Amino acid sequence: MEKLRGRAAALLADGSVALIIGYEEGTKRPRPLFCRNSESTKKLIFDSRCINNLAVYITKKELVGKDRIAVTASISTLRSILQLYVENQLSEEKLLVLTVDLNGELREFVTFDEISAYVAQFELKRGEREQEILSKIEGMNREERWKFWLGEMSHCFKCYACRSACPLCYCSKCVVEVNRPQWINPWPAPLANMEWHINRAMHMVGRCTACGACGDACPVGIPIDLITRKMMKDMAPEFGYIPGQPAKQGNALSSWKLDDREQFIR
Amino acid sequence: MSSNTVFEPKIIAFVCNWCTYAGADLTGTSRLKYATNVKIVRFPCTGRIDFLLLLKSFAQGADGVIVSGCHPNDCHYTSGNFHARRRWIAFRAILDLMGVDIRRIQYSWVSAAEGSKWADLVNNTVSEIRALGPYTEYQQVADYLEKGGYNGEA
Amino acid sequence: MSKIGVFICHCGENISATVDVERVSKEIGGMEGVAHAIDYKYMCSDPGQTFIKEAVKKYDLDGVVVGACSPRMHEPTFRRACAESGLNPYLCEMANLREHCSWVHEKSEETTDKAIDLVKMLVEKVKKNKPLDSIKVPVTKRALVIGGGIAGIQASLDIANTGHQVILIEKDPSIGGHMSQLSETFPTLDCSQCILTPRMVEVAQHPNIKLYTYAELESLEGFIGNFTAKIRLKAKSVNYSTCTGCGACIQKCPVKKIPSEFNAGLGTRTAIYVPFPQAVPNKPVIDRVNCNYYKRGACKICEKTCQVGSIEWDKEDEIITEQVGAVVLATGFDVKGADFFPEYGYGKFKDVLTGLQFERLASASGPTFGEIRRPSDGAIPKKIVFIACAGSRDPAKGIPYCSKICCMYTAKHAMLYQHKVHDGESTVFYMDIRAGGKNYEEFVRRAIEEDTVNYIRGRVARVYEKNGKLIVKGVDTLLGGEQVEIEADMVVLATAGVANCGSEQLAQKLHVSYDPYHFFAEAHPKLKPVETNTAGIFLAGACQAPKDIPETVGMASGAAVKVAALFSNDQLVREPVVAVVNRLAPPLYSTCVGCFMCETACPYNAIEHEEIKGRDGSLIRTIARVNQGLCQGCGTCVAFCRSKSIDIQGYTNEQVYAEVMSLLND
Amino acid sequence: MSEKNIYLPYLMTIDKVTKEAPGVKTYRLKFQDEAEAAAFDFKAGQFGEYSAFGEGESTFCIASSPTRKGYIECTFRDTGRVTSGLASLEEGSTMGFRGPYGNVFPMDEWKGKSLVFIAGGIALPPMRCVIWNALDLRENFKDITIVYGAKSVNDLVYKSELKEWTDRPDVKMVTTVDPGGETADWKGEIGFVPAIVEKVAPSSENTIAIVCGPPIMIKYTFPVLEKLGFKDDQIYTTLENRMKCGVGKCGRCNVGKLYICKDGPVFSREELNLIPAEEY
Amino acid sequence: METKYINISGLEQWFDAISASGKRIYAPVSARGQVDFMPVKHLNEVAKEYIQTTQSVKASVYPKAEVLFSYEKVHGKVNLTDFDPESVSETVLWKVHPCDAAGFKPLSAIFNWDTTDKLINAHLLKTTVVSYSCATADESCFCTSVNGSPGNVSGSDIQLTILSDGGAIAEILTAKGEALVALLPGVFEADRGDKKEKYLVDLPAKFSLEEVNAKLNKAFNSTVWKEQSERCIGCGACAFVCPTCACFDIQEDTHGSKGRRIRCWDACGFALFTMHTSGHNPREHQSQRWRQRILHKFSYMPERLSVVGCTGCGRCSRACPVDMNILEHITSIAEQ
Repeated sequence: MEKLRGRAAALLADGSVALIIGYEEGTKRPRPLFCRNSESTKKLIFDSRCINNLAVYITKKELVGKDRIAVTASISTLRSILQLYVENQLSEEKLLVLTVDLNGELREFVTFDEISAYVAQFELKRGEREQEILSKIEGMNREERWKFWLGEMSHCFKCYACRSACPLCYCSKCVVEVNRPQWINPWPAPLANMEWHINRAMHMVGRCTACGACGDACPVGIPIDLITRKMMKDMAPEFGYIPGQPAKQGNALSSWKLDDREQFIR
Repeated sequence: MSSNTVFEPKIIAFVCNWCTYAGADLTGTSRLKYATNVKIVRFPCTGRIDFLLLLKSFAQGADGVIVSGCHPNDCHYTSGNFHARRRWIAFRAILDLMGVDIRRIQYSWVSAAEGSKWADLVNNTVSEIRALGPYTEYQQVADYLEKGGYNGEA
Repeated sequence: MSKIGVFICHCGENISATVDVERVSKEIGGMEGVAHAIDYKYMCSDPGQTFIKEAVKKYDLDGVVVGACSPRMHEPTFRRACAESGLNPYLCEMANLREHCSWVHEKSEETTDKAIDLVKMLVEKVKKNKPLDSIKVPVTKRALVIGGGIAGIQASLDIANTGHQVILIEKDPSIGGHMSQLSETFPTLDCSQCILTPRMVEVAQHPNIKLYTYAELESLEGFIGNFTAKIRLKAKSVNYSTCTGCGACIQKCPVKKIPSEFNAGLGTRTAIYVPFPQAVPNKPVIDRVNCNYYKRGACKICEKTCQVGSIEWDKEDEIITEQVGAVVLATGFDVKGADFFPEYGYGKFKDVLTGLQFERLASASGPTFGEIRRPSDGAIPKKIVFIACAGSRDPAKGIPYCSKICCMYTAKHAMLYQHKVHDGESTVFYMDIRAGGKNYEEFVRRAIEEDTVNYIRGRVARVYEKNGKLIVKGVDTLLGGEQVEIEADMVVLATAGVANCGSEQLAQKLHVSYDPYHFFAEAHPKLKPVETNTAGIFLAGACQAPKDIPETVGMASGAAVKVAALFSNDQLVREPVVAVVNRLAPPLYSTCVGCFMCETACPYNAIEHEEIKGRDGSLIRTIARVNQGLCQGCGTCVAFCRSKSIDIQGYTNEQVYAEVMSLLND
Repeated sequence: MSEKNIYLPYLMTIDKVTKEAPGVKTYRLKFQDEAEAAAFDFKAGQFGEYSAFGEGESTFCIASSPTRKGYIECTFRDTGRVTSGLASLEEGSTMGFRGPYGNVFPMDEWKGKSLVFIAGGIALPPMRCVIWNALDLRENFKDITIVYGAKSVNDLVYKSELKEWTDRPDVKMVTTVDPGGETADWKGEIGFVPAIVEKVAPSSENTIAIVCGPPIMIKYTFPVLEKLGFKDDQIYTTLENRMKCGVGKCGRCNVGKLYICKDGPVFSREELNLIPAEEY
Repeated sequence: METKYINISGLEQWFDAISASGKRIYAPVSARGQVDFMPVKHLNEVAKEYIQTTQSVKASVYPKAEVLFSYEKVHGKVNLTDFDPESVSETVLWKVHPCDAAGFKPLSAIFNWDTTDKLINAHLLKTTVVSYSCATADESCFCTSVNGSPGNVSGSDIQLTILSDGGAIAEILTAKGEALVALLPGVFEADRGDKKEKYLVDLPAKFSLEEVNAKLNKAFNSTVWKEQSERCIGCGACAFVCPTCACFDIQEDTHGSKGRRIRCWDACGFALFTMHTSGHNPREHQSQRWRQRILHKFSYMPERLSVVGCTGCGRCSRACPVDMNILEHITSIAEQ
């Protein structure tokens, strides 16, 4: 921790970066912290309780400005950073990535290739809650699944916390705000909510890095992260990509294979 | 609709201009007959067909949907149908996870030369959807607002 | 702004027989935004079009929907009519009431209801249409002709003679194609080579034609007027700039037993070879598969023989890039050969031949110098049986179509045989005789009547060998299905003409479509027989379907004229059905966030990066931009774009959405 | 009588459609219900919510003068879902209207003064209401000057009225287009509105300036007026924030403690100084 | 205004009587790992051990999405169908916390400060609020700092204070409350003189509203907004769980010639909330939107509507994915 704070303070002091996005203690659990001077780096912490995906801030222009910034990144955040890089949202010159590895050592990444190599050592983990709900859903028949999700969707009030917390939802105008035509009904109602979440899942196919930020953010406890995670679980082997290790030549839906499955096509 | 008449499903077909639309033209020039339930919307390519259109179709009262384009390798634009195929694989998986009745979406490859295949596709799809009945499960919730909804009342 | 005019066509009775067209026009007339709706017997006729033109002016229409036949048929017609009356042509849409409604449904209320729905759908679409301007792109006035058979030769010469550059590529070492293999040609029996070789020489010497033999198309990128062709020049292993074509190397080559392609396997050739004496260019290539040096690392006799040192052992395939504005596909056809007719014993019995092999036997330049001799023992066959429709018109063989040339060349073969073997006896098994062509029927008659060829109408079930004779077993359907058995010395199969192997891959490289038999597909079976669906790529000859020489030459000239017409413009006007990335006033600029997944999805590399810069020149954002020349309008990017920042003109999100909604709301 | 639903629009018939400029149209609207028509009244500066049934509502000012009874007019540009829905309507079509909303220009206080109208682009409609109101009560005012500019000649709206005003001896009409926007036969000024105002230099004595236009135009016009001696209480403008309800509830047009829809849209510069400039 | 006592079984009987009367009852229910207001039929369905429901009870009178009116186009004419107040059912909100009940006043003020809002008034008219005073609180609660208290009766028709025997002090506060009691008056006994205060949680005030107000009046251009809002990700969770947030959008639901105009929740924290068609956005930055949220509740509303726009329920702090803690932020402003 002290190493992290020290390094952060030094980076700010010598002007290598203008801002360090990290974590501090919050009222319930650690929360994002924005250090613009050495003094504030004393509040920096980094441990397993730090679950906010900080990659969400890196694409916010008004926050990061034009200067180089640093971010303390969890594995999830690292994966998101890689995906953002592939989607042309980040540049190596403007970003320094810090993390603390399993041995408690401070690691610094200057290039995305370094991040990619580092991330490759880690497997995607699945939480107990996730597994529990997933097996519950997998045990249902179609009608039951429909009822289950419709029930969940009836709680959604379209606060878009899922969208706001997701590092990959960086569009300046989301499809739900497009009204010519009005693709997705903007009011909260079960079907309109269902449309939104199906749409979100489609947009995440091959992009989602399973950080779980959307599910964590949902104030009404809808396990929305399961939709994208389940898709990832099923689609990654099918389309031949490695979750969290994006390929530069496009993502699952902007590429194809000659022998993609098509037995459902008559 | 009185109770003793047969349920006539509303089905929309999203087809590409070069293969299936032309195939359906051939069905016409060959004077093959099929059910009137299906109405064709023309797209340049299956790659152009937005999954949201399929969702909106059901929300607005469609009982079934046909999506059809060129056979693999035959796409006028080389790879639009391959992109589409991927999109449908993912879309079907999501719909199925959410419990949407994916039997109501019939995907097909119908080439410009397959006039009779188009007629068969339409007739089969109509009878299959007719057997499934109206998609009220989906359409009912489209009007949910009227009930002055509140938490948990789906 | 909706004042839509709706025009319902009866199409004679094609539509009105099953659709109550009056009800359609009446109900549509009551639709919101419809200012005028009528029905008329022939909308596409002159008076019909005049109705539209007058209504556009009278009612100040801002959109037109014609309910008639398929838009694939008459959309250009009606759009032109609108344009002539001052309405932007892209404000005109067609509802397909014939192919998609009246022809596929019985007369009923439902059929009329569907017709109304279809028209409504297009009315709702046209309300969202925007005036579009055609796209203008420059034209590179050079043509690429693929295939050096008579089709490619004719097309090349015709284009070259209009003053434009032509690049002709041929995969074999010589141009000439199948026509150079033929003996005499029907119905005049003039010598094929005699009429072809002057053309071949002309190609080689034409200042506007650049000939690449032993070359194949590697890739084709770009779009009409602006193609970039990558051509693979296969290593010939002979330096053509120094080779004199003396032929000494061929004489000395120790590998002599390679079946000659030119002689359809009936003769042999060497490993370093010129396919035939009249080849153009008349210089050898080394067949590396069979050459001793390439196989075993030793020999090099040819090198020693060559006085000018033209052998290049280490020469590799070379890829060259050529810019062209149009492409003519003239890759020809192939005939079905071995293994396709086990019941006829082809490949098993030496004296069962294909038609093409018989051509070589009959040809003065062939392996027997024009004498009809059995491959098995060199004897002159006294009895010969020709089997027409060997494979063709046989759905069980997967070739339901007629190969078109077989009836004629079979008659020719029988006739040639009779001329050469005066005491010979020839029999033709046929299904029907198709002799539709100038002097064709007379030709067949002559074979039957003057040359006493025995024509038996019926299928041959089997050919087998018995005591050194070939027994042809069939039925004579004219004699009430009587079993016929003929002892023959030779059997000639008029095998089906099929697409060249590799045509499928070539089609994919070129982005042209092909039919179920892998022949390239024309854009319209009647009105656009030489165009493909890919603008700027044209078809000539038997790569589109089997055809005879005059038809091939005619089509090649047709394609040449299309190319010349294209080249007569400095600019090309294209349909504006292309994708567009939205642009907004600052500070938004666009809703595109520059993820460039569209770039990876686009099959045409049409997505470019556009840098948005502030007044001070600093980079604000990078967004996607569509190169309108490269975009072909497939719309894959549109369905892919998460923020809906890219849309395709003519099929915009608003348009297709309105169509779908109109079908579901009532 | 039960409580009135403030979101329920009046049904109006489009009586007349005028194409003003590319994408810009003026609709003359008449009440379908005579009782509603009789009870309706408004003052210069007020606005309303216009419905295209099937698309939604959009906010524009009432562009006609309250002195012209029996109808209201609105002018809008086809830019979004609602305006394009409205634009697709024809004479005789039904649309909805809620209003009048907002405060008014204090025409009564201006009696006996000179008026200078300064407008740019599509911002002439709110001004047109005041101009006609003043012209219809011409005797109440001294000099009337109008400076109006648009990007190009084609973009000028109310072309026939511009001519009418030009031809009137009791109005000083100055039209201008941005450099490059002129046509060969253009007889008006060429230049941006603030520069033209400076050139025309209306006297600030006993004069009210009413400014309406895009934010950038207002920003550069205020200093010019200041230079000409206009005090803050002599300058008026009307704001066009994004609105949905029009009745001070939905929260969109809340600027500082004010609701533009209730406390505005008309503000004197004096009042504007009291609200945070960055938020409108 | 009358205070009575009701014992534990009386409470159950009374609840059953309300249920039997056909009124809808919404009460906190524990499900899916959360406690939220849901329709209930029996008292035993009502959640017991919890501090606060995730969402406020606001949606019962101000639905997430509601039809303002509907219309049908017939031959170029339009027929309107007004919102019908009769379509609103009689509703009892049960076990509402005082901070939630207190939200009805600011909510009503927003909707009725100038012109009146027919829809919300129809809901309010048909709604009877039975609140429970608070015996527990957590670190996010601060009602006492914003003119409220664990036993505050503002907005309640009846307030129950649960006693150690399971019975309750019933303060019958309004005519609507009386009518509800009248459904089964027999179970109500005379006030036993229990001291309500004894059963309320002790929650000292964290800041002075006056002080905050005074500071905010001068804070518009302060850097505090930017500092506090840096981690805000701009979602609407805080607004949507809030008992007083009322920003809304008006939308159109079209099915061919028929359609409905819908009012649905919106939030001033959304980036596009104030965006003009031209692209100009008066509240372009998150810091401006955060300032709007705080000033609206703690400055503009008190000034314009004479009511504080915050009831101290703490829901926004609990719901925030990035721990934007309103109490922490307001306290820090007060201390500046």
